[in-house]
Amino acid sequence: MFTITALVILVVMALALVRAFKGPTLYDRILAVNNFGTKTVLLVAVMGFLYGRPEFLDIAIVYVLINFISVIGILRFFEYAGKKNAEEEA
Amino acid sequence: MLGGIYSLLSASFFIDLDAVDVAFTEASVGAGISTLLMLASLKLVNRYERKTRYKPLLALGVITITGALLIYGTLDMPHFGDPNAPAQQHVVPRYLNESMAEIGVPNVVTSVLASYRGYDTLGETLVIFTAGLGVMSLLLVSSRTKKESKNLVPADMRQQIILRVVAKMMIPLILIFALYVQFHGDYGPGGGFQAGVIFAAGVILYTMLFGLGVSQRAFHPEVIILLTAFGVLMYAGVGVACMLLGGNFLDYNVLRHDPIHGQHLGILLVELGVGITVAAVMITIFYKFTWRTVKHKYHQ
Amino acid sequence: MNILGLYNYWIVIILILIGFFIVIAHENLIKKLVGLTIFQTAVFFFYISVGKIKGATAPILDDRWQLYSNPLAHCLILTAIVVGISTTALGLALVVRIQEAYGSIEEDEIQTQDTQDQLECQLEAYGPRKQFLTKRI
Amino acid sequence: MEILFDIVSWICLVAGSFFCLTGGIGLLRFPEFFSRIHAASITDTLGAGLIMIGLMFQAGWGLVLAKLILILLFSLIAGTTASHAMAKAALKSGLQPQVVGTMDSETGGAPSKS
Repeated sequence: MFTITALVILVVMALALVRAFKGPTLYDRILAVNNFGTKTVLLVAVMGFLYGRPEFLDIAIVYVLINFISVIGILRFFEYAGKKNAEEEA
Repeated sequence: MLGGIYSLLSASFFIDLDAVDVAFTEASVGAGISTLLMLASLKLVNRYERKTRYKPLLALGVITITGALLIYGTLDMPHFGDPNAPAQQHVVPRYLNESMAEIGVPNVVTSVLASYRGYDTLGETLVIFTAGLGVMSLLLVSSRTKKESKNLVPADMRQQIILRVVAKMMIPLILIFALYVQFHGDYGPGGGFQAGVIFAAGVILYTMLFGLGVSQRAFHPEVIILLTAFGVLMYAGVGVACMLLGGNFLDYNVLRHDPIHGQHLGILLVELGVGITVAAVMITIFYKFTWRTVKHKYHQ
Repeated sequence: MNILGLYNYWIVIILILIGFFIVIAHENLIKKLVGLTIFQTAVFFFYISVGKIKGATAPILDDRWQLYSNPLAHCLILTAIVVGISTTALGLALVVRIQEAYGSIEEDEIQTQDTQDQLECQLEAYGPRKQFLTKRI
Repeated sequence: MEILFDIVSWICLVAGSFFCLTGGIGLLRFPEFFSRIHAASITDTLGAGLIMIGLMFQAGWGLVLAKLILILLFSLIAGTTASHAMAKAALKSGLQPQVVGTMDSETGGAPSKS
């Protein structure tokens, strides 16, 4: 059962990656990266149960926090730097 | 330029996905801080590179040759997950089997890090300290800029009220969690390095949301700079204390009457030193980059 | 089976090559740093995959488990990651200084500016001798 | 009792995976940013919550349960806040949401620019 969940999460991560590479606007990319991060949290948690070592949950907590911080960082940077260039390709 | 950031992010994510070990905490932590640093310096240089600056043919040739040689080299390597590989043979069984009796710490990574290979870790901490010194001297700012930055840089993202309120809730939790990682490192994944980086990330979030002035009132830059040195001194001081008590340098057995208790105390202090240094260096680097931005914006 | 058991090294090599390619092919200094970071992660990967044992678990001792992965590799990489970040920060600081000094972070522009500076210095030192200039260029 | 817990946790896990999958597909297939953020964040919250609850039933009492609750709490707070901040930043930078009326021939289904 954990295996199925982990597989589904992996598929969703792949979808998010596709969106991150395709994303027409910058915010699409940020959204995809954020989504990727939350899915990583889930994956780490499920993996912990899959391998029978729930100690990995610490890593998941770190991941939630760091993901939040880095998304805020990226947003703040672009709010400052490039209002006019939001539509531009990377 | 953006492509670079995202490749960086996903590269760091991939580490997390593939192997399932303690080292991952580190990697996830790296994803946050290194992205933030990259962004902070991107703010200082041109954001967009010119097109068609690119000489792929020569590079392709070079990497093809390198790749072929490397793959040829792997043919002699042991298989993935092979328990009889040479890497698993020499000192590792001793670390795994004796750690509980000699050190009394369930997390072998911590015991190897802080006790068996304590010299290495002291060296690494010094490297981090030196890198921090290098950034400090490269990005010198006048005290005028520092003073003005308190008034000139208002709290950014003032419009994002929800974000600020939630962040106010989250930041203490982040700092407390960093302390948990710091002191729980003996029993679970964690330790000084991770805790330092998480703590620094919390402070950086505070700076980003509430402005430099507020954050400098809470975390004085001068004190932080002193703390970078203090952490290293604490590490080395534990070693010297061991020598004074009659043991070898960084031989924690002599710190208490019972060797295992001595080891516990030694590891705790050493990890604390590492954590202080790492956190202080990271915060200092971030402050330096931000001051530089202020200088660019207002003094030219 | 014999060769397929080596797939971890191949992934590492691909990552290393990507990082190497970026370092060589791009003129932009920040991109070069990103390439170096990818190279670094590949090396971390290599160490961790060497330390992995089939069927083993993370090296946190517990009664329920017998087989653990290699703690030495984890320990080395753990420190290397943090050191890597701080050295990357040092590199970024250098790039910032270069941008301030030259107004650009493209390698070729910096080099042309350098040669121009050199020529100007020599002009000041030796006077405008025509054959000297042409010989140098 | 054990079996009951197992069944409940399986149902939660499957439902959570389903919501995550729909969120992922929505992220990929929806036409413009604001509908994408809608798909991603709403299904994300539900999916993550359900998966976490499913794991909680497997965890039993103890530190693990507490950590799971912490993760659930953090991800609920952080995820929604991050989505809100993103949407707000995007709106401020001049990215307009695409209303039904503007989805006619002149923009051709592409996001209308301000």
